[in-house]
Amino acid sequence: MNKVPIDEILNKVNGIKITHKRKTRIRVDVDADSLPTLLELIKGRASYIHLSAITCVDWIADNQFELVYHVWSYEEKCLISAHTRIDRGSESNPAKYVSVYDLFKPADFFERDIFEMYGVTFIGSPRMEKFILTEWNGVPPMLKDFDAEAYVQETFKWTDYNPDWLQELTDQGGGIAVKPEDIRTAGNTHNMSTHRERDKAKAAAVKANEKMQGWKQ
Amino acid sequence: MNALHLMAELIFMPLIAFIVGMMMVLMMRKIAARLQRRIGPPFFQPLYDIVKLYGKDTQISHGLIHDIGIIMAVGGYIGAEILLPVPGMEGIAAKGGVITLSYFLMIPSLGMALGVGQCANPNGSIGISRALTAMLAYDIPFILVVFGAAWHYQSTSLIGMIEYQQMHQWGIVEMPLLAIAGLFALQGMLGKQPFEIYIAPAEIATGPMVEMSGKYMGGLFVMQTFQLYTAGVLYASLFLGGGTSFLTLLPKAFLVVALPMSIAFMFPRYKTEDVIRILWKWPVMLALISLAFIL
Amino acid sequence: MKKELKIIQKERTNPLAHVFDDFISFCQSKSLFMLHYCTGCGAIELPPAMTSRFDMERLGIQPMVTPRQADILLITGYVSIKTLKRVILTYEQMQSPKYVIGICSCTVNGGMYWQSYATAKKLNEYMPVDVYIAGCMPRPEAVMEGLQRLKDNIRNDKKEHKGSAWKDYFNRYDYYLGNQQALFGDDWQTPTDIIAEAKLYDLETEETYGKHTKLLEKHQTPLLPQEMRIK
Amino acid sequence: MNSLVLLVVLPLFAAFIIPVVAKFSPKLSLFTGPVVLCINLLLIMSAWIKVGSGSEAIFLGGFLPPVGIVFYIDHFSLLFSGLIAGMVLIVWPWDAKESRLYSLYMLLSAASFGLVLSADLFNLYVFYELLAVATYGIIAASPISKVPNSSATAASLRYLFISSAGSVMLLLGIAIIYTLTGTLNIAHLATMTTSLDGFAGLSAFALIAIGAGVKAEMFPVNSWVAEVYGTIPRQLSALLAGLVSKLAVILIIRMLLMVFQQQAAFDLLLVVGMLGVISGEMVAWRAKDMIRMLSFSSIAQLGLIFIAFSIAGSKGLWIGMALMLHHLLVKGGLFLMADRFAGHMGKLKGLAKHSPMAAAVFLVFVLSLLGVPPFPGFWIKLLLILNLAEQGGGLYHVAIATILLATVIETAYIFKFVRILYQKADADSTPINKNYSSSYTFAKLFALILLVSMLFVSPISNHLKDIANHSASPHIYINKILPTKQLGDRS
Amino acid sequence: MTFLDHLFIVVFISLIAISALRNLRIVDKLAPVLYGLILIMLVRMSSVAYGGDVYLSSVSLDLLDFKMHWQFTALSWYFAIITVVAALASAVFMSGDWGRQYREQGGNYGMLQLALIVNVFSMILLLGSGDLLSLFIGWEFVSWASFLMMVLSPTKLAKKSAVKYIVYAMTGAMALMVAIVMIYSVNNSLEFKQIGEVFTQMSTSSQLALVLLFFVAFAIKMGLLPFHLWQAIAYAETPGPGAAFLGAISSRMGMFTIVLVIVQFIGLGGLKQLGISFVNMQTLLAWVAALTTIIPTYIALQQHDAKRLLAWHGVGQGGYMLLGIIMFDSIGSAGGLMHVLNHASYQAALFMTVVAVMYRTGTSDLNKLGGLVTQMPLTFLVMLIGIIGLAGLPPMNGFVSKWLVYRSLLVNGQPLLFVAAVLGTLGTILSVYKLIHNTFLGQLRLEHQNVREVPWSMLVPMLGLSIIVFITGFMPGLILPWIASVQESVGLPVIAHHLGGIEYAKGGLDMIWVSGILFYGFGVGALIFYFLGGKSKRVHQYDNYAGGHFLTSDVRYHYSNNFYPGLMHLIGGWYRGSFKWLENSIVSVVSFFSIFFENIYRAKQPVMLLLIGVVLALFALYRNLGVGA
Repeated sequence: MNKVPIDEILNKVNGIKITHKRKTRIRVDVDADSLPTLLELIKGRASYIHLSAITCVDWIADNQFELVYHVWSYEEKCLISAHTRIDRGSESNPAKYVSVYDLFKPADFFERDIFEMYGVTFIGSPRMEKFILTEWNGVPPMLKDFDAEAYVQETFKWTDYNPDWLQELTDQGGGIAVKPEDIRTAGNTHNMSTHRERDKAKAAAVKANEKMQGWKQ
Repeated sequence: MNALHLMAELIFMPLIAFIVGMMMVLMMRKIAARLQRRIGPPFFQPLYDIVKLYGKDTQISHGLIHDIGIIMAVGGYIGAEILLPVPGMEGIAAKGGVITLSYFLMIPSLGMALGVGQCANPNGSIGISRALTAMLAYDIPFILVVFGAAWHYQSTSLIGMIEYQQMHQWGIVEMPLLAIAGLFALQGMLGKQPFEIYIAPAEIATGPMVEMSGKYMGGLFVMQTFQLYTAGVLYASLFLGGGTSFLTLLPKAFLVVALPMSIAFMFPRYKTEDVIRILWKWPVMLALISLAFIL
Repeated sequence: MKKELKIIQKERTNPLAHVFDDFISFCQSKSLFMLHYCTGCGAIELPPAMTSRFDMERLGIQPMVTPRQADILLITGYVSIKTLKRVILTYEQMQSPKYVIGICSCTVNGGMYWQSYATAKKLNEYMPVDVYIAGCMPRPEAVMEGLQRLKDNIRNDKKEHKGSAWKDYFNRYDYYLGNQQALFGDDWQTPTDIIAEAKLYDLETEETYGKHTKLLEKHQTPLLPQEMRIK
Repeated sequence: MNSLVLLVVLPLFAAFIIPVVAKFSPKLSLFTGPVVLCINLLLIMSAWIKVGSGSEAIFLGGFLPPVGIVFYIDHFSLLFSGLIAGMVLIVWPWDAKESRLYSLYMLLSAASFGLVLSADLFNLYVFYELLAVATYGIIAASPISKVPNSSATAASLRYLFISSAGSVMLLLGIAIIYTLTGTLNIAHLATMTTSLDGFAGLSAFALIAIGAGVKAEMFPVNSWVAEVYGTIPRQLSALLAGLVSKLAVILIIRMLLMVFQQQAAFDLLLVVGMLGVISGEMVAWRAKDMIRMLSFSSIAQLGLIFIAFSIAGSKGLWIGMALMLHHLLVKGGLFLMADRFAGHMGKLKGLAKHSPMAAAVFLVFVLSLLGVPPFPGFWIKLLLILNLAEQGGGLYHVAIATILLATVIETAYIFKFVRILYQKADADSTPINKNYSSSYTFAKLFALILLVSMLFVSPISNHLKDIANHSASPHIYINKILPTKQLGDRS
Repeated sequence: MTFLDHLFIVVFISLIAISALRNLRIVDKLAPVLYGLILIMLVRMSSVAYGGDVYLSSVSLDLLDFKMHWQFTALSWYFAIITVVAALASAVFMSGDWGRQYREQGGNYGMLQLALIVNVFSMILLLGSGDLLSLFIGWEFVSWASFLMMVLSPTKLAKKSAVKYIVYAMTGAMALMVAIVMIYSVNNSLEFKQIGEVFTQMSTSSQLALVLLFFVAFAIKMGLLPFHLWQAIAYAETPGPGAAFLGAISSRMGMFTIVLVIVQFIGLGGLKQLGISFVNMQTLLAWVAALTTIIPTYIALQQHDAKRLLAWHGVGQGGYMLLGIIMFDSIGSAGGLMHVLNHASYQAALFMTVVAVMYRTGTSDLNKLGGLVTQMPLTFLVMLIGIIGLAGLPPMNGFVSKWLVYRSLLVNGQPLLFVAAVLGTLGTILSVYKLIHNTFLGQLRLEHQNVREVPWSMLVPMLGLSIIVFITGFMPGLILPWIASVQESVGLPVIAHHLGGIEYAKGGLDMIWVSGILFYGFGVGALIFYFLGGKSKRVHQYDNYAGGHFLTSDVRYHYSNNFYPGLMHLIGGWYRGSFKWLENSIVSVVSFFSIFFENIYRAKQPVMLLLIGVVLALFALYRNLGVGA
């Protein structure tokens, strides 16, 4: 049977928008209720048989979850990523979405993982239960509104670690001159958008080290 | 032979066996290290290990049979040492021949098997089932070798064999093929690398030794020293003429133990059925050919 | 019914005991069996320590497979909550005198996973740790240095009492149990009966019992070994 | 002495009177048969004492031997006539509906007496035919064959064909003998055995043997045995298997001992006997039904008897007789017992629970059949094998081998059956028909006789031995019947 | 009325008594007392076992010109003492609580007691036989008595195997009868001496036939190789202590007759000169014995039912006895004979332990047991002593007889036989460890938590037997004089012995020294263990290393199924029932012939056959008459 071009198939789905297309990558945005039809279409018609992953992104600002289905085709050597947005829901009515387990068997694990990490229940998925964090029975940890650091501060008795040998070192003037927070904020370059800011921060760090070296003599 | 001589023999034979055995263990670990381009353990390491194991404060036991198993293992070998003639002390050794000795060597493995069985750990049981299968495998060539030697020297008592060899040439000269088969069987008996399936650390967590802690583990280390010593001295007295004095016997025993050890550390482990297939094929064939010459 | 508890350190009366004890602690320092529980990424540093370049066997240290035979428990890398349960079980299955060496800074104070919800931060809250080898995967030299330090501690344990941290687990069992229960919940229990062991080797002190051990007794039915009975 | 002729005459007379008597008092007709038989028994008893160890000859109608009919009485014939009377009394059908059956039984007993006593060939043939006719009558009269086109009619028809063919062959044999020797009196024939030595003589003997063999369940011609015994009532099959077959064997043996002393004849009997044993055992091994198993086992036993008779001289007769008596007791008993426990083996599971006595009796019969030491069967089998070994000669060794092989197969199938008996009863095993039948008591009687004979093994065997010595030698036979003639060329 | 008659009468009276009272309660007390009485009478006859003269019985039947008389030689006394001791042990075992449970489960207890006394009676009759005919009658009695014992168990398989046994036994009896007939036909006498004389006069082919026939008859009873298929299942299915009795002594009657007939009268000379092509009779028998030690032992290794495993070992150990006897030298034959007593003692003890385990747990399937050592320690002790005996390790008596057999193989220079025997021993060691590991060691199952030790009525016989096993192992000199007198009465070279063991020129055995050294070793081991090491804490079976996993009772953490996978993988292929094929082929030949004959009987037109026959006869006659007339 002759090969039907992929665009034609994709356009069949209503409410679809091909946002990005390359030889090996196609990104598609589709609304929530027509995603299963898309998957069925590309699986049936266009040899996209391998669902390699389902990922979830927590857009807490617009109170939505974004589910991304990555489907790979061995013949065309091309990956389709279907992005869709579902309502984030709240404590009372948790987020729900339909499961694609009937189309792709591996979906069972991905959905179970997302259920554990984000709290999204997939209707029709075989095992909606704990997956890896068997000991954890708190809030789904990957949600943005869960503050890990606060949890750590609260559960683990955080005692400052200043053993005796460090005491002597600092007594003789050694030790860290710059507080970890400063370094983190100062030397923290990865969220700096421009080169210039980055160079400035590096210089500050260098100066701080010289000060420390100074003490050493 | 008077009571004093008897008491001396009863005490010193196992003691000598223990000391020489520990030196053999050291030699074994040194050879292993040298082959892997390492320095290897310090001189008294086996002694340290054993003392530390016996010095452990807490030990766990799974029941009376677990204790009796270790006692049988160590006791069986002490009995075997007493039956093994050593220059100057072979009063009691005359009482039992080489067949009795080969049976004495089976008692410790049965004792250990009982002890490990009581530990109720499947790793141990799998280890023991492999150990007994390996015993089945290496005992056939070993018995053939013993048969050939006993038939050649026309007597089953080891003292008779040693005297025969002192007068005529050594066993290895008259029965070269049998000696080689004996070495092959010795390789299996010592339970080292190529035929070490039953202490496979990766698969069954050191097999029988999985639940042995403290003095139980110490008992097994002592048993290992006895095992090396018995194998060495038995082979020496069967084929290398057994020394008139310790000075001649010990180098032979050490050489006999060193040979399989150096072969051992260059081989991976065989599966259980391959152990049987190999040990029933080559050494048995060699032994039968040499028997054909002797009989 | 609080049982009258003995003092922590039992004095050995006969003179020979010291000579004998010194010899045993000398041998203990010279021969250590190491069980490295590769919880995290630090385990990769151990093979080089054992093989030809650094050769741990020179120090008399041999790798062993099961906790029953091991003396040293090497915790290499971050310890997630789930793994901590198994680590505690392994630790309790080991026979004392036993030593714990925490490799990598994750065991010291949580390391780079310090703000993760799933990892245990300080190992010594859950079991007495002898030597820490910091470093986000310390090099083999550091591991060898740590092991040497442990051997020295054992060697002159009589003077500085640095080698018998394992007694602390029995002496202050309630503290450790408390921390464990805080993490795993109140019905946390392990098959090994630590209290009975403490009684047997009379290592119990006032601090062995407390609020948490009472909690333990409430819901743990201690596994009593079957006694061999004739009738 | 000539009152013994009454033995044949009385039953014949009764056979014709009974239907008349039945007309006006059925009860009387019921009892005439047994009364006649009791009278015969008394006659036999008195004759037994009078004859002592010798023997008598009765010339009917005063004609001298080569012409007239001669009855020869000695312990051998008296023993068997006594057995006939006893067996028919035991098997008497008390509950038969019409009197026709009684007269047929009377006819049968008359023919049997005649067959045992007469000493000339043609007379034997006549009584043999009478016996055959009586057997057809009884089989046809048996209740099962009343059912239209049932297997019984087919079986009796097939039996009719075979035995008539047999009679034809018997007649042919006698004709050949008559053409060769010109006389039919056995004693006279005994004096002229040389003329019968050639191939013709042997073929005559073969024809007679096969002819009479039909009744004696000899190998090639006994295919009717299983079907007939399967369909007729158990008592009748006990009579047929137990006794009638023995009479036919006696006819063959009388010819063998007196006239055909050639080795070829003995070998023929031996071969036929062996084939009979092997075929009987093999087929019995596959039998699924108890009656079928018993009938094939009786074929095998008769094969054994032929093997015994193939031993020359009085030893053969002695062992043959012992075997015959033993087979009569065991097979008769088993058939009588089968009345209560018939049917497919599978249905008899757990019988031992219902009636342990029946199972025990069955065990006694079976163990004696196999030849297990304390039972008489063992001694007979031991003697048989010892004598066969003494004969030497390859064929006899083969005979020994077949007997032993047969015993092993016999053990296999009998104990397969015993296992079923002693198994736990399950759903489809038939309940035992509880109605009390006389044949079961007689079976227990036979078992008792067997157990008692176990104790007196040596006296019985000595008694049988001198009967055999007496009746096995042709000289006594000839002197008694033809006192005038010398022995002729008999060496 | 000689003493032997008293013995026969006592045994007969006890038979009558037990059969009469078997369903009453007092038979439990009566049976052991009667066996005890028989034992005492045997002991008073023990002068024959120390070189005294033969006991003749005054009764001599002469039936149908055969004379039968009975006598008790040292050989028969030796076997009789084993039989009665085994019977006493199983009677005591049977009449205690086991009997009560057997009755409750619907077993026919009275019949079992009767079967035991019938077995003893027939065995003593066989042992006392004076000539070939009484031997044959005794032989049949023994076969039927053991059949009676086997057929008692309710299972269908038991009955099927019992029938298979009786067919084998009947074949054996027939072979024996033919052999007796061959001897009788030479000069009409059935005395034992006749065997020797007749054998010399016979032609070689009939000599070979005679020896083969005797061997077939005795090999079937003893379960030697080609005829061993019936024994294991039949003995395993016999109810409780009956299996112990049968396993211990019933098949050794074959050994008695082999020694009596083949060894005593045909002797080494006779066997050596006979032979098929290059192999003489002695090596043939030796190889049958050697194969019998190997193949059943490795079949036993695969069984997962304890009784079946032990029964297969019974077959295997029979090979040792024959191997010893067939060497015809002093130590070899002594080994073979002593192995009869040794095997009887520990086989009975082992069977009783398995029955005891069945009594408490209801199953003898090795895959459904485990960890019973804490619940039934004394039974474990008895089984331990039993398996050390069965494996033939030093302190126990099995070692002495195996040492003797090995020593004779060594002296006679038979390397391959030596290897075969060792292969048998090693196989035994492997499978006995599997037996004791799967029943007593390893994890205890939940349902066996409250299993208790078996009552004393079962423990006493077991402990008694295990004491015998130890005592005769520690001081073999106690039973060696019996064996010496047997050797002397049978005409074998007598063994030089002293209390501790055997003196032999090229290296003897002194069990008192050997066991002494072993116990010294154990003592030192215990000293080291208890005084050098510190206190050890007893832990529960779930406190075990499982790779960091928390052991719970729902997951069964125990290894017992497919116990020797490596070995089974290697030799599993050979055991596709090669001998079962032999048996099935015979059955199919018989059924083929039966179908063939059945078709003849179903032939439609028999009459047609007859007519053809008649026509042929007429034609032959006509041609002949035409010529002859």
